[in-house]
Amino acid sequence: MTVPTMIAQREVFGRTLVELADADPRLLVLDGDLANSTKADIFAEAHPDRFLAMGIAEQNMAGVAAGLATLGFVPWISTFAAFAVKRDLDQVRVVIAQPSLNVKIAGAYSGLLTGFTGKTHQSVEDIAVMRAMPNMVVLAPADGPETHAAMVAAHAHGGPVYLRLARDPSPRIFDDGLAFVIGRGIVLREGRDIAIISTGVHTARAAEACDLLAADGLRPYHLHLPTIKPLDEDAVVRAAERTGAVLVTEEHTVIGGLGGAVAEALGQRRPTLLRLHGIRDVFGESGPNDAILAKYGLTPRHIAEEARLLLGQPRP
Amino acid sequence: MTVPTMIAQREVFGRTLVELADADPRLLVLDGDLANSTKADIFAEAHPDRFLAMGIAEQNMAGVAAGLATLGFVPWISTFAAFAVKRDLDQVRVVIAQPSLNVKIAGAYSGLLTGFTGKTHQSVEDIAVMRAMPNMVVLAPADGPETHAAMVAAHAHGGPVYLRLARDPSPRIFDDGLAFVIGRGIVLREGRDIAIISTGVHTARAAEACDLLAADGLRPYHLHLPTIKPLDEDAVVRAAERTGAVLVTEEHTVIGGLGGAVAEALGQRRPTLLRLHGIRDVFGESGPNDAILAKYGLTPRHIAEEARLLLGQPRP
Amino acid sequence: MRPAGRDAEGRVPATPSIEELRTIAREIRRLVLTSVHHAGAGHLGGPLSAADMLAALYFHFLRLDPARPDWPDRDHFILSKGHSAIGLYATLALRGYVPVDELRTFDAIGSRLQGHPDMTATPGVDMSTGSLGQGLSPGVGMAIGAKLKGASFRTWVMLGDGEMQEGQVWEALEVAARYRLDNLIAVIDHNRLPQYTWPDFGQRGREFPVQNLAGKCAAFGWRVLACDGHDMDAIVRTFDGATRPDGRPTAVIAHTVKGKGVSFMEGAFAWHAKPLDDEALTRALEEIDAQTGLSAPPAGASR
Amino acid sequence: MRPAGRDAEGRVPATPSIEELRTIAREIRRLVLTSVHHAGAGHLGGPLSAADMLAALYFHFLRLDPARPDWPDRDHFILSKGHSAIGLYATLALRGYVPVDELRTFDAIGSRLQGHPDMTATPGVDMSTGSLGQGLSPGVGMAIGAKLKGASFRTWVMLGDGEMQEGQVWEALEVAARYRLDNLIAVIDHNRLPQYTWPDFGQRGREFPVQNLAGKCAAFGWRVLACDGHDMDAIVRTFDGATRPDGRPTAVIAHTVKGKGVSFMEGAFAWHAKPLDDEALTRALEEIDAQTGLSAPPAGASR
Ligand SMILES: Cc1ncc(C[n+]2csc(CCOP(=O)(O)OP(=O)(O)O)c2C)c(N)n1
Ligand SMILES: Cc1ncc(C[n+]2csc(CCOP(=O)(O)OP(=O)(O)O)c2C)c(N)n1
Ligand SMILES: [Mg+2]
Ligand SMILES: [Mg+2]
Repeated sequence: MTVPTMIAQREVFGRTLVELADADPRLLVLDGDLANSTKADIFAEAHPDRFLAMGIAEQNMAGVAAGLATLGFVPWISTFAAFAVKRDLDQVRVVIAQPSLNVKIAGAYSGLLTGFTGKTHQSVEDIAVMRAMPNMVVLAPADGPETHAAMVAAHAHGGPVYLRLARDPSPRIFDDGLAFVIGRGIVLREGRDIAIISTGVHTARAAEACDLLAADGLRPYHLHLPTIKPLDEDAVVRAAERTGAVLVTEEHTVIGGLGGAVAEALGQRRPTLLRLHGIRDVFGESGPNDAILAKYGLTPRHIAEEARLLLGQPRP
Repeated sequence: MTVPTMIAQREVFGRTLVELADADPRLLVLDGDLANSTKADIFAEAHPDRFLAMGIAEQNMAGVAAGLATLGFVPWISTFAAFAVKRDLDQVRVVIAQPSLNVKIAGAYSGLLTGFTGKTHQSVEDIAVMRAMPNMVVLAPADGPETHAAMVAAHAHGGPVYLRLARDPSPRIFDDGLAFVIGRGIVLREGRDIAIISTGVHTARAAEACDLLAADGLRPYHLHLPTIKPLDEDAVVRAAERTGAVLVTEEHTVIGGLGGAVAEALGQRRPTLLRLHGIRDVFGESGPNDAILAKYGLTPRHIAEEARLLLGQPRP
Repeated sequence: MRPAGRDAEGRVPATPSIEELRTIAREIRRLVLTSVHHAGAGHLGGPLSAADMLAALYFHFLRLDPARPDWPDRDHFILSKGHSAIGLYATLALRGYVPVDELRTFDAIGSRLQGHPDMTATPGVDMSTGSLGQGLSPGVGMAIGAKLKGASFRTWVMLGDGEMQEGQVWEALEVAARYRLDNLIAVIDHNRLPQYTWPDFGQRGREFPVQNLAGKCAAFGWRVLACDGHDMDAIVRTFDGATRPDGRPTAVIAHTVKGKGVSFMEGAFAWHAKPLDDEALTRALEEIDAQTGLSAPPAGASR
Repeated sequence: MRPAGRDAEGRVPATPSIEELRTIAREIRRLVLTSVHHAGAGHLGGPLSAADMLAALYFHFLRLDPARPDWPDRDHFILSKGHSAIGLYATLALRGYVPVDELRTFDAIGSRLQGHPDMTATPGVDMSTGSLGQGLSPGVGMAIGAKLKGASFRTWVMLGDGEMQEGQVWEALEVAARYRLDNLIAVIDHNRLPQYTWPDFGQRGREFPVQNLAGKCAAFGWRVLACDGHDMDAIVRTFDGATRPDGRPTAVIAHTVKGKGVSFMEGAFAWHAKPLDDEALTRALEEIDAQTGLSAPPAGASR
């Protein structure tokens, strides 16, 4: 699969479903009437008989997936992250997570950049919610190639996986064919002054922030965590050891998400000065992506500014 | 209201609803067909016209509450915590939390002690989920008197509140008539060796653990946080400053709950060696309370042991 | 030239005439098209199918006062199919809740006119919606609350037919019937298309999002009325019937065409939500204007 | 003395005789009562109302092999009203999935017999349940999966009538009809009581948890059959009809009495779930035994 410099995860999602299905007859896709948004329609065209329309009824969709999984199918649920996580949480808990059934939950349009739809469609707490669920693997790949690799790994994993995806094209970070190991973080940049930890497509913004800091003569360390659960605690501890100050930045509320995971790990293994950057415990709104990132303080410039603030704080 | 030494929060819940309703005609109770379990039936007997049966349909119940709130009523939703949080999360988000409507959500039978019902009914991630929701106040009182006081405060608060309650009688900690200030923690014991932070009825077990430690000549500091959101960060920082080592213990998963909140606060304001104790990212099971607490490691003895382990760790 | 009754700010006051309601509906469609074109985003099929009913509700049936959006005794309205927000905003603007020009802020950052209705942002929006299937339940709450208060207002909820697949709607229908909410009216925009629909693969065919709506609602204990949702006469007659209580909540099943009024959008699921380029806008407006009988578009509408 | 056909381990093999099915149902009731008494917790009303149908399913209708609980071609069964777990466990024990004596571990820590059915714990439990309204959806998944695989097994789902208020059930009914799942059978235990019920206050009266069940299911495109859920002849006849496909999923509405078989529990919502003391157990077993015609309780059953 050749990937252009900017690519939308949803396109890769649709195409990778086809690829996985070509190789594995157990794969089915369940759609919550959003296939032309999520790009599950690419799969629907290629494998009409394995595309199961489930209407606008997310609770039932989760249950149907569970039933299919007991027969040995590997169902992928596809809808917006906001609904995949919150409209069927009790179902995800009781018939997917508790029996640890082999169901993949793909949350499209995560974060704030949801194509002008606004707060009902923005998923600002999905990581916090899914991370708290026993037996759930939580993945948030950074770009197209990593989405592909994460899907391959998710499909090979024998239990429930939540996959957090973004709507709009974002910069390529990785080469095609990268290996994805669930639970392993990736150091994107070595440095000694400050560690920046990020996940999902927001990692591209964090990488840009590192460039800005480097242009100022600083040496940021950048750790990308495409798996939020299970957390790569060793990588987090290493980042803290190298730098003594950790900025976590995410397109997610600052409560309970990647920041929470890092705080829990470091507090227990290596107490380190932290700064948690993300959506400041508010709901979002509609608007163009640039304006939203600017208003909610999530641009590379904002991240760099947070890093400078952290650097200015006295270290304990 | 006189309270015996052991009292069940649900009894106080039922009686306090009556008391609040006597004083405020805006109060209504919505029941998810569990009034004789949650003890909302005490209210149903006293105020039949203000008790709205909603059947076994939690999603609709949340929406009805929102509609009533727009008219100036103050609806209290009553069902098991497992369903109050997870069966209607998208509804809580869209029609309660996003418009910040004046709805109170009482989650009965929280934690693991749910009267032999087992994992579907045990609510091990409700704090993590509700804490991540913007505009939501999250309360978990320790005993009968504090439940009463927390309900008075919750009712007076003009926005959404999640109230986490336990099923079975637990020891009285506070006197009747205590003041409850949303967002304020309570130091139950001063000490210098280690800080123990707890919430909800589990605080009684943490207090017992402190007794065990004190009997060994140790001087634990005990901070009870009946409000998980907004967090009393100052109290948490003080506890850390006093002791240099913080054990958070809760009847909730160790991921994203009170432990997560404390880790986020300390990492940012005063990095301190932490130990997060609670349910170890697993679902529960049925059984008698004693056996469950023993198996899942939540007895006072276990808490004391965790404290000793933390004390044995090298401080950074 | 302004449509009859339009004031200097471009608002249209309430009017009982069928002909004027038709004109207003066409004006709502124009504003939907121009606003979505301007925003470069937004839904089209749903707002266009709902336009006639929104006109009838806001200019004939709802007891309201645009100067007092929070007037407690107003009739309450919930757009449960919240993705049709721009249809509601166009209506609210024409009715005087917000300036018509403000429609040009639709979907913009900081706007009072959010992608989906937000009761904290827009005057006249009685409930936040956008996550489908959620609107009827708050409507049930308002209707129960009205009974508890002895208030005489009615609560109207407009739902999509695709949305009727959401289980929460059936929970709400059940509870509404049990509480005998004869002050609650659900209008179902039965345009036979949801978003991606049930695809045209295999033997299943591209089916309606939901079958036998009338039978289902009746089985749930509701009075069921039906009408052509684009025939203003029929709408007014049927809504009028709906406001005469018979002890039960009432469902009006409005048979509609998704994308109504623009030939290339009608019944085309791809036009559920899609940016509108200049050329498509021009063609669409021409079609609408041909139906209006207006000699020229009102000033500002096609900017 | 053992009931006819009981083997040395206390298990009863499958049997087609109506009279034997009746005996088994009574035995299920005894085991429900003794197990709840022993555990000091558990539900009574629901398991007792379901006992006759569980007997018919597990000893006559379900194609299964207790020695191979995971046999892919077995008929699948989901107890959506999961709080009736002890009724299912008693049945599974009699059928040979777990030792009858193991029922004494019901609700105990570490037991394979959890308070609500747990597919990871109990052999023969095809889906975890306990949160009401969730069981039919996995049943739909199994029935779709069977079609995709070309497998011939049927999927049976037993639901409570109170549970039918959950919206998810109606989502599942809709999707099942659309996929024409004639290999899916829902048995609704229509005992007219949920837990706290709709209270007897004001003018509303203590109403059924759900009205017009048959009409609702039919409106959702299901074939609807009905029977007396305590008349074994009728149950067998009706379930037999349900297994003859007519292109639609089938709902069997079984008219039952909550707490059936124990006079003081029948129709009493307080006995939905309640610990059973020694005296109540003795009275209850006496009543059951009077119906069984057994001269003495089977060994071990009333320990
Ligand atoms: C809970 C939920 N699931 C999915 C969506 C995405 N979505 C928006 S509109 C739509 C189709 C709605 O169809 P219908 O209710 O028939 O509305 P209309 O035809 O009037 O546009 C879908 C699936 C949503 N907004 N909410
Ligand atoms: C989602 C959910 N809400 C509430 C409950 C609590 N609950 C357990 S049993 C019950 C009543 C069930 O009534 P019904 O379905 O009629 O079952 P039956 O009469 O056969 O016992 C309730 C409300 C639950 N288990 N799940
Ligand atoms: Mg439609
Ligand atoms: Mg019942």
